[in-house]
Amino acid sequence: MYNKKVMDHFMNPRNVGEIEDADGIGEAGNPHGDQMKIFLKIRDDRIEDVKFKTFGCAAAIASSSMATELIKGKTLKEAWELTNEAVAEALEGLPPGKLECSVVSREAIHRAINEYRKKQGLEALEEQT
Amino acid sequence: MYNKKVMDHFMNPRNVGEIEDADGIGEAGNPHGDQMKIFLKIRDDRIEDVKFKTFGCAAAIASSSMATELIKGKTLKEAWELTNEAVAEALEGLPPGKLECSVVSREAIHRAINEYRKKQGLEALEEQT
Amino acid sequence: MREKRFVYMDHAATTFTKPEVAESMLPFLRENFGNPSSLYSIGREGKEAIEAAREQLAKALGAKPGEIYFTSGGTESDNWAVKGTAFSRRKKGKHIITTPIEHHAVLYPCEYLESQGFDVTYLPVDRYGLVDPAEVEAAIREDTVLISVMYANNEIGTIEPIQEIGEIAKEHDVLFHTDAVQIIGTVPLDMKQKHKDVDMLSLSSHKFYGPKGIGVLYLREGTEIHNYMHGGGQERGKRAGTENVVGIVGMGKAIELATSNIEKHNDKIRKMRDRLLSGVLEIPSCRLNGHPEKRLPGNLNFSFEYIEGESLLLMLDQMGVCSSTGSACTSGSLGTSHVLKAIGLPPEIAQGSLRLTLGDANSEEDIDYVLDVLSETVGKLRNMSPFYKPATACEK
Amino acid sequence: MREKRFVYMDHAATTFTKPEVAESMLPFLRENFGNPSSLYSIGREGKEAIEAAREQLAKALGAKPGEIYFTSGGTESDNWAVKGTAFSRRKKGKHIITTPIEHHAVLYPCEYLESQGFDVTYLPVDRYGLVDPAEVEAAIREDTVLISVMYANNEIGTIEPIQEIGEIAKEHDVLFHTDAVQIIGTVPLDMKQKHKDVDMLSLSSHKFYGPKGIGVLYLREGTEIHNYMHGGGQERGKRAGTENVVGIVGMGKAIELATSNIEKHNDKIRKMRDRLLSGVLEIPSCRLNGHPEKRLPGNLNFSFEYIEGESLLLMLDQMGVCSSTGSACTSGSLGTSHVLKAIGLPPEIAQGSLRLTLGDANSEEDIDYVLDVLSETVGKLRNMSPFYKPATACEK
Ligand SMILES: Cc1ncc(COP(=O)(O)O)c(C=O)c1O
Ligand SMILES: Cc1ncc(COP(=O)(O)O)c(C=O)c1O
Repeated sequence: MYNKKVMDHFMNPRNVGEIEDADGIGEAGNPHGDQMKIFLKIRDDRIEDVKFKTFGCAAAIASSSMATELIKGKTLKEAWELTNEAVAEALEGLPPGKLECSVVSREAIHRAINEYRKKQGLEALEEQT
Repeated sequence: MYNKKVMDHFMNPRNVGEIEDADGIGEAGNPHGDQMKIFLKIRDDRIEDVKFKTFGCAAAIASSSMATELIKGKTLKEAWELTNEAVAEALEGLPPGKLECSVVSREAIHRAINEYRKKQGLEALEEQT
Repeated sequence: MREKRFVYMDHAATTFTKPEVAESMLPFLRENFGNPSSLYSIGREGKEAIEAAREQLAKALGAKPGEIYFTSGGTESDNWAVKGTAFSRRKKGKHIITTPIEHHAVLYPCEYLESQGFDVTYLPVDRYGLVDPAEVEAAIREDTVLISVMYANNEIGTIEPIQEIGEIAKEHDVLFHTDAVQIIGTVPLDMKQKHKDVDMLSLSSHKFYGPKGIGVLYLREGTEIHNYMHGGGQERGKRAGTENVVGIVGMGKAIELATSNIEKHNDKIRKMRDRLLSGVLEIPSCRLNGHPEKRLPGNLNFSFEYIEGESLLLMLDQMGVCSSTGSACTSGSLGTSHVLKAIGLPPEIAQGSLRLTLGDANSEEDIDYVLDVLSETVGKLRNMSPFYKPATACEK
Repeated sequence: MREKRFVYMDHAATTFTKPEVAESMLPFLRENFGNPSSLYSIGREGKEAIEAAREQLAKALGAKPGEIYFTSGGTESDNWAVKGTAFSRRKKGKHIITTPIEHHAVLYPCEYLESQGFDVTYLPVDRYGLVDPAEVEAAIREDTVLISVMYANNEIGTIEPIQEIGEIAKEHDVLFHTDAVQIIGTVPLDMKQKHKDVDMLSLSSHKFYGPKGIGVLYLREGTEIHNYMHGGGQERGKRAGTENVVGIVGMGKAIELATSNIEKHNDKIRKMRDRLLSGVLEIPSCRLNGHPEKRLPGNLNFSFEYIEGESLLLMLDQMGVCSSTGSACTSGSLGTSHVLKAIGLPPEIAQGSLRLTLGDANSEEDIDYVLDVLSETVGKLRNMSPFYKPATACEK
């Protein structure tokens, strides 16, 4: 059901953990569903470090791992623009019905960035719908 | 479905044929069903010879064969009393639903005997029901 | 002296499982036992095997894999198609059109539906068993919800004008089901083009050299039908029950073999069949049932006057020949097949019927042997028959 | 370093086919392909093999051979029993009593019947999944035609008080069906004495080391039920369709093996199970679902807090352990099993559920391995979980 790449990121997820003095923290999830918490260390508008914790199915965990890999070292703007399609693509595909499981990563990243912006006195960016 | 004995009497039926100058001829059958014609040669109230022709399933043919074997050399009274259970028993059993196929033999024998009696000026014997 | 042979000429009843088919099944019978619904690896392997078989079936039918549903055989496929559409369209109407020569797996569901308030029209067939498409059209009513006409008849081999009937069904917006259990492997099926008007089609694996107890219902995408097996989410939620992986894998292999080289295969079978036919017709007072041309390449159905079919069948069996008859004897009365009745064969003729169906188990030597044994056996039984007068035999 | 093992602990999903069982099937897969309905010799051989299997099944159930009907599996048996009796007794009444923890093969037929105008009562169950016979009695109405309560639950292993429920059904003259798919081989069945109040009982071969796609409906003599598969005259006219001879023969052998030495077998499985149970319970924030004593000898069902079942299952699979979960993830929302819901488990607990079902594939070494791998995997997933605070783990 899951391809090798997904299984690799699921079995050996990158960036698991917490950052004690994180600059931005974001949490997202579905009621009675996947839940993700992300921690960003930001320097010069760039994501210097990122960690996450995720509760959920293999797709949710692998997507969290891949999403954090994809935003590490990127500017906040680049990170904001990460789509779940891009995550799924980097994972070389997710099974039908599991694409949604990567949505929480995006939400958590957005919340963490906005939390950081708020602390910086900037206005929150808005979700495009 | 049929036992060895039945198959033997079906594949190698005894007494098949006609008797040209038969003393008694009887025919019995079901509409659109088994049909049997029996020919008796009678001397001193005994069945000296018997032949038959049967149209029908294997049980009907085997029963005809066995019935003729059983009445050969018997008195007319003995022949009259032959039951289809006795025929089935001599065949070491018939499959369920096939016992009825031996009924025509008995009817044909009765008719042949009565035809003979009629020719002798005797009254016909009556079927017990 | 003639040497005794074993000759299987009842391919319409069932076929042997081809060695390649049996071979393909063994791994799933032994090591690979996982439940295809399970997420772990050995379950997924079973799932993949099923999906590969679905592709094989889809390819053979010119269908989409998503239109193939695995069932427990032709009977389930027919029951599902007939009862499933009837119940699901009950509000639209309760009239069904079928023929009196369908397999019981269609006829008895129709009878059941009659007991549940449905109304069934049994179309007339001609003396060859052919349905007239014009009669189909005439029978359609406002409340007709289903037409079910078999592709080829299992007893007399007659092939029905399925395309014409399908067109009519489509014009009148009525669902069309066909039982293709007997035809498969003898004509190429193509659900996308040639059979685009067929909404449902039944197959049974053991009729095309696959295992018994497994079949297919082809369901055209979007066809409205009630589920028949309710339960687990197998078969995209449409047919519950842990999949018979072993059977499905075998059927996949079997369909592949059965639908490659159809024409070459037909030619070979037809050649043997025609030689057998002309040989048998030399026996006096004997006729061929079914259509002379529009018939399955392997099918022969004869009536021999003055004798009874079950006796003939059993004597042939003793000579090593496996055949079938449209005559059945229970409690001394001889029933005859509903098909032979429907084509108007008088009971006394129908009683002496014999079906010989050729297939991959046969060779030219079988034909010689059967010709020899059959005329001898018919003769033997006729000599025993009170109806038979050698004289009448010459009338032919 | 620990050596990787393959450990199959999902016997409730399906079982491997025992070598003796597979062996018994081969002759019918290869040479002996006759249709059991055919009159000639190779057909009769198939027929005899079927009847021998029927005797094996009858013996195992303490039933008459004439009460055994072969079906395509547990799903068909359940569908037939539920829908067949409902439709046949429709005039008497249209109320059915069942439980919310039945297999979907019973629940969905009930839902279907609701859509067809029937009325279904789903009895409450306690937190162990037990049905109270008094509740059954209280639910019976004038128009109740069927009670269906499973013998043992497939997820949490709870064994229901079938005898008491049967007695109540009998007193009120209501038909009683039980799904015995999971229990078979763990308690001796005896339809003549102990289970004399059970009118219908379902079995599925692949749960007792037989092939998939074949099952049994036990129908007590005289039980009024509509046919489900309409068609040919197989199974004494009650279940049409060419018999799956290969499957039936295998199931016959399998039932014989499964029902000899039941107690010795249970002891062996239970011993392994209990060691696994106490080992797993040492993992913090973990609970056993189902009844502590009234449960199948091979069944364990745990909930691990703070983690999700599908992840756990897939990680275990990567370590060679086959298991099952009551959690299913579709589109990011986690569904939990209807059984865990019915026993009142909160969703966040139910999501972390894992079923381990032991059977003949297991050895004591498997227990050590699973204990090792499981606590490691649970730890790994908890360390990844935003809900998990190591502190809370100590509350236990
Ligand atoms: C035309 C036709 N339909 C349906 C069936 C039923 O198939 P099965 O016996 O596999 O259920 C058969 C054969 O028995 C058949 O010949
Ligand atoms: C309790 C129970 N009933 C019915 C079934 C259905 O059996 P099958 O999948 O063989 O149709 C199963 C297993 O899947 C089961 O565990």
